[in-house]
Amino acid sequence: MREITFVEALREALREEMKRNDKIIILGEDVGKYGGVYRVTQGLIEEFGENRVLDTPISEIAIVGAAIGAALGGLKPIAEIMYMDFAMIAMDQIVTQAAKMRFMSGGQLKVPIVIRTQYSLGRAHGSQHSQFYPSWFVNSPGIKVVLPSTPYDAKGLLKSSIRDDNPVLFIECGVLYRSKGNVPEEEYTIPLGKAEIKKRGEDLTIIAVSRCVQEALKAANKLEEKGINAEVIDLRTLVPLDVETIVNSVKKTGKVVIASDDVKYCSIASEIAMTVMENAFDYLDGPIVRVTSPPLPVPFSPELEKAYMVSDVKILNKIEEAFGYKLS
Amino acid sequence: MREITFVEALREALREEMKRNDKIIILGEDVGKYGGVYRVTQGLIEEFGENRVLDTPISEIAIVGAAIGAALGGLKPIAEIMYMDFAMIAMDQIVTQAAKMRFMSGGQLKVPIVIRTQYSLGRAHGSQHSQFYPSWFVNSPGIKVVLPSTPYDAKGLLKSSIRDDNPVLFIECGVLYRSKGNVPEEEYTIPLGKAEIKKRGEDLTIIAVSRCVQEALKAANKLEEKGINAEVIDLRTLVPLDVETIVNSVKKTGKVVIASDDVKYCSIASEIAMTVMENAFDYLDGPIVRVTSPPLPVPFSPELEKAYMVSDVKILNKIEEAFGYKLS
Amino acid sequence: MEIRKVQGASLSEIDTDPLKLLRKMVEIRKFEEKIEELFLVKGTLIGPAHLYLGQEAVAVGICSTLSKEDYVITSYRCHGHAIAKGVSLKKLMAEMFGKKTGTCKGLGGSMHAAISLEDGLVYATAIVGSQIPIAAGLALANKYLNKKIATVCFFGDGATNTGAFHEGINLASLWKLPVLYVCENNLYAEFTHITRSLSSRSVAERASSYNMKVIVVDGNDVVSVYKAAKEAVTEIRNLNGPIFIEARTYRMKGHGVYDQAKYRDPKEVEEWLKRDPIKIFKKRLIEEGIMDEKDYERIENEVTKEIEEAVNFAFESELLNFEELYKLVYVE
Amino acid sequence: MEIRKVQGASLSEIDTDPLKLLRKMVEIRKFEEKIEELFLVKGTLIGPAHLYLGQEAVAVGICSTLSKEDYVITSYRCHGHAIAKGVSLKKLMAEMFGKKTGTCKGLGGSMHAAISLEDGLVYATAIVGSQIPIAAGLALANKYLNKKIATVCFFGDGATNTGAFHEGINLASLWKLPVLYVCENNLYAEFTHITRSLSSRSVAERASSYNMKVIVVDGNDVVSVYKAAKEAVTEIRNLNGPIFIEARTYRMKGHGVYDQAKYRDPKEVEEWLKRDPIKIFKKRLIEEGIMDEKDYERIENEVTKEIEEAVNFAFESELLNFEELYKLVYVE
Ligand SMILES: Cc1ncc(C[n+]2csc(CCOP(=O)(O)OP(=O)(O)O)c2C)c(N)n1
Ligand SMILES: Cc1ncc(C[n+]2csc(CCOP(=O)(O)OP(=O)(O)O)c2C)c(N)n1
Ligand SMILES: [Mg+2]
Ligand SMILES: [Mg+2]
Repeated sequence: MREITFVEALREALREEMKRNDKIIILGEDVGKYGGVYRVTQGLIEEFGENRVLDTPISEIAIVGAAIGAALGGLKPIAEIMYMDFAMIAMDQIVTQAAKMRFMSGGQLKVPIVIRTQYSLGRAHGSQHSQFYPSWFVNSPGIKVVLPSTPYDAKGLLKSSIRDDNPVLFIECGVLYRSKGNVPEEEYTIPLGKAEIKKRGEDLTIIAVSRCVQEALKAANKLEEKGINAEVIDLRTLVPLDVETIVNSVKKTGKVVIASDDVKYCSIASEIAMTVMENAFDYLDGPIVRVTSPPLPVPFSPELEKAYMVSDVKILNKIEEAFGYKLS
Repeated sequence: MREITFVEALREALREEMKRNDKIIILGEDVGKYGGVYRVTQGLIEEFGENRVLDTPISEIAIVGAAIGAALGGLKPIAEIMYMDFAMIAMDQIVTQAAKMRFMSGGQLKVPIVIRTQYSLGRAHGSQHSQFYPSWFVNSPGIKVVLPSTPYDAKGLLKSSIRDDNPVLFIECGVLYRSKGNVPEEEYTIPLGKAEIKKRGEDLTIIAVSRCVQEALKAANKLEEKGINAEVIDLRTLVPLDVETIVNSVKKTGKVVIASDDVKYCSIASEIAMTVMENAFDYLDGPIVRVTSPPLPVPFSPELEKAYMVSDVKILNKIEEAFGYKLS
Repeated sequence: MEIRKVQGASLSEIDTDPLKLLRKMVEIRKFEEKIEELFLVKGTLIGPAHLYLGQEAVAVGICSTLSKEDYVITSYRCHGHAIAKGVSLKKLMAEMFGKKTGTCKGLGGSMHAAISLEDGLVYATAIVGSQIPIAAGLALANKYLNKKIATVCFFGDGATNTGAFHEGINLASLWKLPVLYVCENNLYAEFTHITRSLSSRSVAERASSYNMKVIVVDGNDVVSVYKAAKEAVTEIRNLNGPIFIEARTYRMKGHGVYDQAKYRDPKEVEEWLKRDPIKIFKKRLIEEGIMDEKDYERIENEVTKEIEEAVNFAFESELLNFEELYKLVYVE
Repeated sequence: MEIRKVQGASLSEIDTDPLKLLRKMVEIRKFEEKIEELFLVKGTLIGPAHLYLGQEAVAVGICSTLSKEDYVITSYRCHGHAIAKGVSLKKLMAEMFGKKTGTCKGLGGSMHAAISLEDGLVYATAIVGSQIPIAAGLALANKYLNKKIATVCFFGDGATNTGAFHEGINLASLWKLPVLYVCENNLYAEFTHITRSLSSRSVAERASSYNMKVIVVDGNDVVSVYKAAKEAVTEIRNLNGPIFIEARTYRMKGHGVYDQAKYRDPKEVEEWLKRDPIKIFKKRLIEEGIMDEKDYERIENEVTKEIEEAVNFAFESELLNFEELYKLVYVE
C-alpha cells in the first residue's frame, strides 16, 4: 500500500467527499487561496472554486455560526478552526447552539456540520496555542468527537464525519501532521464509535487517543521486549464511545492505563477510568492509571514542554509504579 | 443566629468587602441601576456610586476582558456573568487569558478577579439557560472554582474569593437563591480549599457540591431513618480540592456516592471518583457511584426537567442498587 | 452608506389586505395577553417568557411580505414572529405548556417556541446575538443553491453590542449575502436604556459602517414596516444583500413576564403607549373607511376564541415520555 | 466623527531627538534580522515568531512618546513594541531561547516575550483581538485611580474583525476610557488581504462608527507617527479618550518567520519596500544634515554588538527547573 502523510490523507478525504457531494463547502481562515495554514485544504479552491472554499475574516463565532446556518439551509459545511484554542471563542456556537439545536427543537432541526481543528502541543507554541480539551465536548451532549491517530484513520474517519448528519468535532493533532502511514487508493470509511485495537496483548490494556496512541505503541513495544504483552486501544471517537471494546480488553487483562494529552483533572482519562469502573470493576486487578498532562498551562520552552508531555517513558514509568513490573 | 437568604448573604459579602477595599468594582449586565437580575447587587450603586458599580452592554467578552485589565491596573474587579451559559462567550478571556497570564508571564502578572455566575437548572429555563459545566474549569489550571451551597457558605466563600489574588470563578445556583440559612452578624470568612462535612456518618460517604448538597442531606436523613449513617461532604471549592477530607471519610466508610448537577461524562463526579481511586483505592468496599445529570441537553418542560435532575430519591435509588441496602 | 428613512407610508403604497395585517397583530396581542395571564394570574406557566406586546407592527409588517418558504430566524422574544409567520396557535401554546404537541415537543418552551420548520421558522435562540451569524449561513446556503427565498433575522438593540453581531454582520456584508437583518430597537436591553450601552450614535449608523443598505423605519406603523420590508425582501429574494432595517419601537410591558418595568420614565411610557401600533392602525382603518368598530370587534372575538381553543388544546395535551428524550439528541 | 490624517510631518513638529528614534528603529531591525537568522539559518530557535520588520516606525513613533509608567499591551507581533518601550534586549532574546533569564522565564516565548511589567509592558497575547477589551480595563483602572498615565493597545487590521474588538471598543467609547488604540494596518491578516476580510471601507471608518476620535497616520514615517501619538497620548494622560490611530504600514516579510509571503503581489511589495521606514528616515536625517553616513554606521555597529551580546547571554542562560512551574500557576 502507498504511504502518505496525515495531511495528505485529510486532504484526500476532503477532496473525495467534495467530489461526491456538491453540497459540501469549506470555510475558515486562510483555507482558500493559501490552502490552509497546515496545507490541509491545499488545491481545493483551485479545483472546486471560491463558492465552495471560503476564506473568512478572523471571526471564529461567525465561522461556526455561518456553518450552522448553511447546514440548516441544506449545505454540508466543513468549518476549520485553525487551532483548538480558538474554538473557545466559538464555544457558544458549538455547544449552546449546534449541539443543542436538534434536541431543543424537539427533533425538527439537524445540523450536519464538521468542525475540523487541531491542537499544537509539542511544537513550542506556548500556553495559548497548545490547549487540548476534548473532555469539554464529551461533557456536552449533542456533538460527536473524533480524534484520529494515523493517516489511515484520519481519512476514513473524516469521510464518515462528513457523511454524518450530526455536528462533529474532528480534532487533529499538529505534531502528527507530517507522520506517514499506509492508506489504500480505494475508497473506504471508518465508522464513528468503533475503537481499534492497534496492538493485541493479554497482560495489560493501554487506552489512548490521538498522539498518545503513538506513545502507547512505543511503550508497548518496549514492554514486549520485557515479555509483557500490552494491548493498545485507540478509541478514535470519544462520542460515541466504544465501551464494548474497552470492557472486553479489561476483562482479559485486568490492568488499565489511560494515556491522553489533556490536563489530568476532569480529563477524558478520568471518564474512561469511570467507564471501566462502572462496567468492569470486578475484573480489575490493580488501580486504573492515568498518564496525562500535568495541571499546568503549557510552557513555551521546548525542553520544558517536552518534560510536560505524555511520552512512552512516562507511560512505562507509571506502569512500573502501579503494577510492580521491573522494567529498568 | 439570624436567618437570611442566599441572595442577601451574597449581597452582604459584596457590601462588606466594598466598604473594606475601595479598589473593588463590580461590572456586569444590569448590576447597577436595576440591582442585578437576581437582585444580588441591589442597592450597591446607590451606596458606592456609578464609578464602582458599572452597567455594561451585552458584551460578555468585554465584561471579563475589562475585568482582567482593571485587575492588571490595580483594581479588584468582580464581574457578573448573568447565566453560566453566557460564560461560554467569554471562554477565551476566562481560560486562555485570565487563567494563564500568571504562568505564561513567568509569574510577573497577577489577575485578582472574581467572576460570579449562576446556573439555572431547575427553573424551566430550557437547554440554553441551564448549563452547568464546572469540570471545564477544573480542567483548566490557573483559575479557582468555588461553589457555595448555603447562605453561610455563600457569604464566607465570596469574601475569601474577593480577597484571593487569583482569578476565581464563583458559581452560584439559581434555585438556591431564595433558600434561607443562619448567617452571623459578625465578620467571618471561609478558606478556599476546605471541604465541609455537613453531616457526620460512618456507613457511607456522599460527596456533593452546590444544589446537590441539599439533595444529599435529604437523602442522608432518609437513610438515617433506616439506621444507615451517611456522611455528607460539601466540597465547596473544586480548585483547590480538599483531598484530605475526602480520603479520610472514605477510609472510614469505604463507600462513596458523588452527586452533582453536571452531565455525567467528564463531569466533576468522574474526577472526584478518580481522586478516591488514586488516594484510597484499598479502602473501597464497593463501586464508586455517580449521581449526575444524564447525557441530554436540559428539557424545558418543567415535569421533564424534574425527571432530568439529581434528587434525593435518585441518590437513594443508586445507593440501594450499588450497595445492596433495602430502603423501600 | 446612506441611511434611508421610511415612515408615514400610506395604505395605497402596500399591496396587501390591511385587514389581514390587523388580524395578525390582534392575534399576537391577544396571545401575549393570555400568556401574561397564565403566568401572573393563574400561575399555570413558569419559566422565562418575553412578551411581544407593543412591537406587533414589526413582526407583522415584515413577515406579511414573506411566504412559508422564506426563512425567519429570531431570538427568545419570538412569539410575535411565530404568529406573524403563520405558526399554529395551538402548537405554539402547547409549547408554552411544555407538551409534546408543542412546536418543539415541549423541550424548547417560550424562548424557542417559534422554531417551526414547516413554517420556515428555522430557529429561535436565547443567547443574545447568536442568531446573527447563523442567519448569514442560511443566506449563504440560499445563494449557493440559487434558492430564491429570503432569510430574515430578527434581534434587539441590545444584541448589536455582542461580538456575534459584529462578526456575523461583517461576514454577511463582505460576502454580499441575501439576508435581511431586522433590529427591533425597543430602547431597552432588559433594564438598561440603549444610551447606556451603545457607543454609536444610532443602531442604523453602526450598521451602516459595515457598508450595506440601511433603512430606519417607524416600527409602530405596520404600513411603513410593510412597505420597507416589501422592497427589501424583493431584493433579498433576488439574492442581493444584505439589507439592514432598524425598526424603532417600544415594548409595552417589561422585559420578561415578571418584570414590572419600573425603571422606565413614566413620561416615555406614556408617549409610546399613545403610539400603540394596533390602536393607531385601527383608528386609521376606520378613518379611511376600510372597516368599522364592529368589524374590529368581530376580529377580536374570533381571535379570542381561537386562543381559548389553543389553551384548551395545550392543557389537554400530553407530556413527552422521558425515555423519548434520548432519541432526540442525535440524528440516527 | 471626522477622521484626521497625519502624514508628511516635519522634524520641527516633534519634541524629541530624531537620532533616538532612528536608533530604536535600528535596534528592532537588527534584532528581528537576528531572530530570522536564528530560526532559518542556524535552526537554533523553534516555534512561531512574527517579525516586526517594516513596521518599526509605528512602535518607535508611538512608544517614544511614552514613559516607563505608561501601559502598553499588544499581540504576538510584539518584539518591536518591547524594544521601543525599553525592554532589555538580553531578556527579550533569552525569552526567545526559552531560558529562565527571559522576560517570562522562558514560559512565554516569542509571542509573549514583550510582557515586562517593569517596563510598563503589561501583556502580549497570541489570541487575535483579545487584548482590546483588556486594554479598556487597564484604562478603566487608571481613570478610577486618577492615575494620569496612558494605556496604549496595539493590534492588527485583521483583529478588527473579531468579536473582542467590537465589544472592547464599544465599551471603551461608551465609558470614555483613556486608552489609545493603535491598529497597525499592514494590509494582511496572515495570508489574506484586508479587502477580503473587512466589509467596511476602511479600518478608520469602522473605528469612527464607535463615536470616537480617529486619526489615520502614515505608519512608515516615524515623524508623523510621533506627532500624532504625542497629541493623542497627552489627551489620554489627561484621562480623556478613547482615541484610535490607524497606522498604515506593511510588513516586509511573511506573517511568521517561516512564511515566504508568496501570496503578495510583487509590485505591491516593491512599492512598499521603497518606503522602508528606516531607509526613508535615514535619508531624511542625512539630507537635513542631522547626521551623516558615518553616524549611521556607528549606530548600526553599536546595535549589532548589543544584539550579539544578547544572543550570547541567552545562549548561556539556564533553563527553569520543571518543578518551579508548579509555583507559577497561582499566587500563593
Ligand atoms: C449573550 C447573552 N447575554 C445576556 C443575556 C441575558 N439577556 C436576555 S435578553 C437581554 C436583553 C436583550 O436586549 P435586546 O437585544 O434589545 O432585545 P429585547 O429583549 O429588547 O427584545 C439580555 C441581556 C442573554 N440571553 N445572552
Ligand atoms: C482568535 C484567533 N484566530 C486566529 C488566529 C491565527 N492568527 C494569528 S495571527 C493572524 C492574523 C492577524 O492579522 P492582523 O490582526 O492583521 O495582525 P498582523 O499579524 O498583521 O500583525 C491569525 C489569523 C489567532 N491567533 N487568534
Ligand atoms: Mg431591546
Ligand atoms: Mg495585519
